[in-house]
Amino acid sequence: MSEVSFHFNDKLYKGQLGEPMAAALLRNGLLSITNSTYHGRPRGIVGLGVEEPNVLVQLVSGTKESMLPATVIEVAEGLAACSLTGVGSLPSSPDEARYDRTHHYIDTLVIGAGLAGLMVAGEHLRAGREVLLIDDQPGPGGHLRHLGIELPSDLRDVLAHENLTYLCRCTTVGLYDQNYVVAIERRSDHLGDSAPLPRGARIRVWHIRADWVVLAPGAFQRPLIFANNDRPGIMLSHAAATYVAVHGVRIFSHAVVVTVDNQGYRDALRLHREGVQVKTIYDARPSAGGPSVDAARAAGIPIRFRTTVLDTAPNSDGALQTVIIQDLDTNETFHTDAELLAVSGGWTPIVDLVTHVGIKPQWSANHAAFLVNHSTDRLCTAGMLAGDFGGDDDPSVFFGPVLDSEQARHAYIDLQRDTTLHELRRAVVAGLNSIEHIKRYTTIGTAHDQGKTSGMLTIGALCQLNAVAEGGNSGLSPADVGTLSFRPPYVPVPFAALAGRERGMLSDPIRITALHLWHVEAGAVFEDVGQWKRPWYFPKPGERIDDTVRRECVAAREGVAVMDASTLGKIDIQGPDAAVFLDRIYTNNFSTLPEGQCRYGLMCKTDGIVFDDGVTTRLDRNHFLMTTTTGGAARVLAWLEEWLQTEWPDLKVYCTSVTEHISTIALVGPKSRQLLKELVTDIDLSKDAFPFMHSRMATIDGIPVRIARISFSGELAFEINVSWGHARYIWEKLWALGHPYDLTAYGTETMHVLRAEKGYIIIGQDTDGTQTPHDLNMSWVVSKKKEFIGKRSFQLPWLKATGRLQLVGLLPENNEEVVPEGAYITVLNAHPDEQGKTQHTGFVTSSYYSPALGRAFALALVAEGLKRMGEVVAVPVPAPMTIGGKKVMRASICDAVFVDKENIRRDS
Amino acid sequence: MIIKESPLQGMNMGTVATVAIRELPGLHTIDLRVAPGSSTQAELAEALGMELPGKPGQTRWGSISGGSEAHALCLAPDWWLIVGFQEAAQKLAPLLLKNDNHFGVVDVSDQRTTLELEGPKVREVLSHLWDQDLREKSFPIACVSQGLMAKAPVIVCHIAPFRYRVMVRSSFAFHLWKALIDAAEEWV
Amino acid sequence: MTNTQDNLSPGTIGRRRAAALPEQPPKLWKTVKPKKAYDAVIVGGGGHGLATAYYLAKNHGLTNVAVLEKGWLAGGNTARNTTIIRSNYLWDESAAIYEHSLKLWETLEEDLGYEMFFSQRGVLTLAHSVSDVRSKRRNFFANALNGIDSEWLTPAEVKKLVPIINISEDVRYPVAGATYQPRGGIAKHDWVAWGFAKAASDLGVDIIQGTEVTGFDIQNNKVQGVYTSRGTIAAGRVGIVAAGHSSLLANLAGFSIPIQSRPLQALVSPLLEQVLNTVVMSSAVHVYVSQAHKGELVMGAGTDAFNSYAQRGGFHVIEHQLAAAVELFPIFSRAQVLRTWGGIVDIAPDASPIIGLTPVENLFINTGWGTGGFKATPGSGWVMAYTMAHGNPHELNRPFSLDRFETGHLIDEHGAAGVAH
Amino acid sequence: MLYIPCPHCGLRNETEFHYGAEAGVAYPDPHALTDSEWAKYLYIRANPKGWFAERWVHFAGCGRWFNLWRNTLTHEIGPVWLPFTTQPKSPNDIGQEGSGS
Repeated sequence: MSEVSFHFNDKLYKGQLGEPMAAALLRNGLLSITNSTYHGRPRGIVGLGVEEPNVLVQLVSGTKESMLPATVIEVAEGLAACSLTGVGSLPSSPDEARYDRTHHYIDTLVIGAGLAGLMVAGEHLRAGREVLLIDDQPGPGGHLRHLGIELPSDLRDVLAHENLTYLCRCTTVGLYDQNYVVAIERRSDHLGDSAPLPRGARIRVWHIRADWVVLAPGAFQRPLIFANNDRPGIMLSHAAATYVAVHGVRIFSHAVVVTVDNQGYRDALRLHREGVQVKTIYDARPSAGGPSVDAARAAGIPIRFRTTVLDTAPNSDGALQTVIIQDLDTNETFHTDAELLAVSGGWTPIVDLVTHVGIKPQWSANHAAFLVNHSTDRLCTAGMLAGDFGGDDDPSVFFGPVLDSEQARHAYIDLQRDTTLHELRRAVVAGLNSIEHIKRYTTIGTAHDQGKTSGMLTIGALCQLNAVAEGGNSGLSPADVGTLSFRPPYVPVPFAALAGRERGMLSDPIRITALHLWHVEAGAVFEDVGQWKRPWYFPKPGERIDDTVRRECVAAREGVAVMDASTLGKIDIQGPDAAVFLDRIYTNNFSTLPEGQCRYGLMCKTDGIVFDDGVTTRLDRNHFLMTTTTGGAARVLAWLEEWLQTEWPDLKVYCTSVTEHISTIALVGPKSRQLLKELVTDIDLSKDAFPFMHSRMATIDGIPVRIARISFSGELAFEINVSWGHARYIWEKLWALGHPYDLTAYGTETMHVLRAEKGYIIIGQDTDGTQTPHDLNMSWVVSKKKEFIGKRSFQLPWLKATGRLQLVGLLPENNEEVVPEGAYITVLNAHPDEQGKTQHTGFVTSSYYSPALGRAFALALVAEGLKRMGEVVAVPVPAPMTIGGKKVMRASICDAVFVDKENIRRDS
Repeated sequence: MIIKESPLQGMNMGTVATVAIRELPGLHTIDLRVAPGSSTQAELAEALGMELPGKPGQTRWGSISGGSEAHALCLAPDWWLIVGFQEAAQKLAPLLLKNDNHFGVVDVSDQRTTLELEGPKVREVLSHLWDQDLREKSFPIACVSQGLMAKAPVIVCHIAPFRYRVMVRSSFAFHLWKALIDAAEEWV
Repeated sequence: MTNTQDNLSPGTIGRRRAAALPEQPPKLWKTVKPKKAYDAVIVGGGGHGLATAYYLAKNHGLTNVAVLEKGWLAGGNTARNTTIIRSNYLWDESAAIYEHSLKLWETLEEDLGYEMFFSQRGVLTLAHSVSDVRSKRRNFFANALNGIDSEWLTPAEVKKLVPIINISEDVRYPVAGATYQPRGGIAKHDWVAWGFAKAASDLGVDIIQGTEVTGFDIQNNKVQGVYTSRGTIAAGRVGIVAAGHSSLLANLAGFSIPIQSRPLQALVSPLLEQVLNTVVMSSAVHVYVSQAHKGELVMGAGTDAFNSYAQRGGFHVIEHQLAAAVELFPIFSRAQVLRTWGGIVDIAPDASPIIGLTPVENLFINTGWGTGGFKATPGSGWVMAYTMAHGNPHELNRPFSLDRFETGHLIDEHGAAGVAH
Repeated sequence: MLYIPCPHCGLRNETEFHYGAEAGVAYPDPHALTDSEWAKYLYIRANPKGWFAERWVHFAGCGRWFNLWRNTLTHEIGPVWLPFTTQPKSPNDIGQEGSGS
């Protein structure tokens, strides 16, 4: 051990490297360290580890984590911290630390590197299993470390075994179904601020799946409930003895030990041996025996049975001065002075983890504790949790003396929440008898320590209340009350640790096409479409989005423009029954589709609601290539597979995703054929030889491509399909050839304008999961003859009811006024009713300015819209959607096709 | 013939002393679908001149014309990938014409790209992103497994001691590359 | 807290005390033994059941009423939710019933004479992409026509309202805008249930815990009473208001409902100095967070994918949730998860509730609130009480009848709601 | 994180699967059904507490659908079977021997 210096509340202290900050503070004489959360009473160290209810600190150095118990922080050079009053604060400076996650599979996971854990680990090693041993302490030994005892050699051998991996400072925070364990490894905090952060993470989250899980987490010592039981100087006896004996704390000259078991005697002896004068051991039991009791006697420590602590009195700075002892038979009291009151209220085994998976702890009167003696072929408990307390504890079920209402006001059950016996009694009087209700009424057990010490006291207090009410020792046993429910995590865990590396651009995949880098170089502004990055528009210097979109639209309608359509889902469908299959999936027919031709198709779910669309090409008799929406690709493939696998296994069809394999370039505009002719020379691209909705194989510089006359813009357009690896070459070549044509690249926004001008829908924009094909005025794509998925639902009353929203066009009266998308539509002069509600008659789904029309236009879903052509409706637009506050726009209902109704341009 | 561009353009980083990650661009791959144990499966194997591994998770190397080796991965009872076999599709084409045959064959060479990870720390690196059991006894050499790595769909092959291949959908390739570099931070 | 200067010294921290809660009333509800018969029995002692009992007594003079709870009062979803209250739903039918509920919230503390920390701190619903903005704006327009307070905020305005939020472009899904309902907020869940329980108890309603309904006494398709773990109790009408067990109870009564029960998790941090005074929701990246009165951050996560009655979910759901939260609020990086827990949510195919008649005469059901039940507590009880008193649905819950699944007239809140805490 | 036995790939984490709710609900002849029968097919699935025969698909793995007995109260996992094969008895009826997680 080497001496280091650290800051606490801005003062410099010396400490031993690696010792708990709590030990260093005590050795430096800090007894009163903080004030309690609500009552502002002085408080000091009580415990040894994560059960510490009082002294929570804020790290000022290093990672600046808040709300850490001083008992678990290891002292290191440069460490700086300050005390808290139960309320943490979040530093606004960026958290520079790294946090990550790892996945680990193991034969046997042993939780707890104490005696019990190490012994079971040894058994599993001998059985030829690989063992992962995790423990939250800086070193192995558990209890032995507190006693300052070396590990016996056989257990050192276990640790040294080649098939054992030991992780220290690794706290198990959750136990989940099928032996799934989550643990938090603090890898660098103990190095302090001066040491450079090691490579890798500050905190690593271990996700562990084990064939066998062994839980040997040990136990916490319990305090007792008595008046003014919260004063600095009142500590758990095991903690006090450890700080004195192991960490050389020399601030106590006189101690009083109050106990209900033999642990108190063992701790009294340790204090005694270190020169602390133990004035008396007050034991609630009528008598006690066993080695530790004999040893205490031999050491000359006075012992008084049937006595316990009733109350305490403070010195000038609020710390313990006087202990008031009560004789439990005569009820008479007497005083004795001490700086230390060491309390041993029995052990509370750590049942938290097992209860996470719903295993119920069992009350054992002999142990005065809830135990989990669980052993299946996959999960077992060991050590104190399983009832093996090792020593000769022989505890009595005793939680404190009977207190009057005045004493109860200062008898603390949950030190962190400042909740007292008084509040617990009020809860019971109020009619609350469930421990969960009492917890919620009093907030006991809801603080940072999650009731690690207060939970059992609450149960004890309830039993005592009941016993008093029943006038004697009859009444409730803790078994009847049951434990508080424990939930993960076992100790608090920083958000960032659980977030891990799923931060920034790694938080969700970014999907890109083969042409992405070109788009970036071309200065595209991107849009997130699901996980895809798609070019939204390609602004030239100084352009605003509207300028850009108008320029791109004009190019597509009057010249030639090009778009990367590679994100469309593509599914290769082949097999003798492919056509039959598609007939069942799509609302329209595909068995009638000639080879080498393409057809638009619409899919419904069984409920008759449209869920995807796209163009499917018949490559040959038994071979189709389906395209889906960008967002729908995975959904549709899963849909196809579900029907093939679970309903129609007789159909001979195989489906394969080729979304990435094939890149798709859409060449659009009156000059597209001219330009394409320069690129594709081995097939006839003329109108008659290559009509609309036909598909042809061709080659460009020896690269095989499939050209299809598909148009999502209503313009003369060609789709060039080429493998990912050749897409960039083709695009670049097209771009070079396109220069004389002023070839213009366009993005999704222009695509939306162009398709809307033709009344082509976008699933998810012009639909909201409630439209049938008929609602979309697409009955032309619904087969009357054949059966298909969803057809039956069209017969349901509501799906064929009048008054349904139907897709129509909207022309704003003001040519320049683009109505906002999502805006609702009312009849003219609609007024709010008395509840302030205004009847609406539909809403705007898509709305743009059309350079081709020279005006604004929109698509909308309007009640009975198809019957209301020409009707003028109102679109009330509240601030801030318009400049100058709320206004009502007017628009007339029209057909949804605005450009080239006769499809002359498309088919030219 | 114009050379294909791969999603990661042969990127590589790290060192085999700890872990090295590099792209293996342009591995020719076909997706093969056929009823397991059917006579058609046997015909396909014969036409390819290599055995198809029988169970999902198994792989098999087969030497093909030119002495080079092709890799057959079984992904599902009726689903295989044939990797590194340029002529595979042509060899199978005639069988498609026999109308009693039912099988699927699709060129998916560009659907995915392949990353190879090698070095003593390769498992530590993979374990940050891969939640499947990589222990030798669970995932020995010549095993293949599909799953999610950094939320990207991947196919992982155990090629040789401390050497794994990760086939990733091309659109996810750059994302996975960044995730792997990040996961390897401790070692390179 | 937005300045990059940390003042982590005792001078600025460590002095602050957590806001204390006022003392609870000395008496909540009477502990009684069940009578032989009641005019009405409500199966399920959660917030909705207790509210139903209260409004039966208050609005309809029906006081010979029992609430039967198999466990401890309000120990189900009422005790496990993230207490978000809002009414800015997309569809008119939803907006109407949630807005009615919100109006009841606004006078509930006076009405029940019970403090519940109902705090109208506003609810922000974030949008993260062009299409997300489109659908959230539609929501905003719909609310405007329905007379529901709703505002559209730009990222800059969002930042002004919630200074700790990260609106930078260099995150995976930047904030692109938000709807804001100023009247939305939170309340203290347990106290809400206890407030209803106390008020109902004061009006003569019997609140009976630890009593499980094991069956229904049905004759000629008419309910006569319930069989319970403490014997048979006759009842003129019976209401099933037991989120997390609706399907099981419906089956006991001999009919099926289109409900699936899923785990829904939430989590809470230790007490922290106030950094967040608004409720922030993002269905796109799964963040639902508020900072409660005492200072703890309360967050909702997503539902697990499978049916479960175990009241626990997978840890990966929590991790995913926190990754999103830290992206949105970098200051949360060092906040700690103190406790996670799970509830059972009953979800209907259209993510909307089912409230009304059942195939059995005088037997009524109230279920399917999914992840959004808490905010509906008063409104749900109000219309359920009306429905039970009149034997017919109130106009507000008529659209949410069981038979909408036969007409096909679903009220699909998936699109707008996401996980609608 | 459930550990689900894919009949083809072996034990895998829950996140590789999608849920398919109640098993064994066959696609009926839609036009042979009344509206309410059709609605029942569309919207009503079993939702029991305890052992449940349910569907899963290993979407991130082999992509195959299969059926599983799972206890919705304890999350124990029981026997697995493929579509169009006989459904094994509920672990309820055969005691615990069926639950092999």
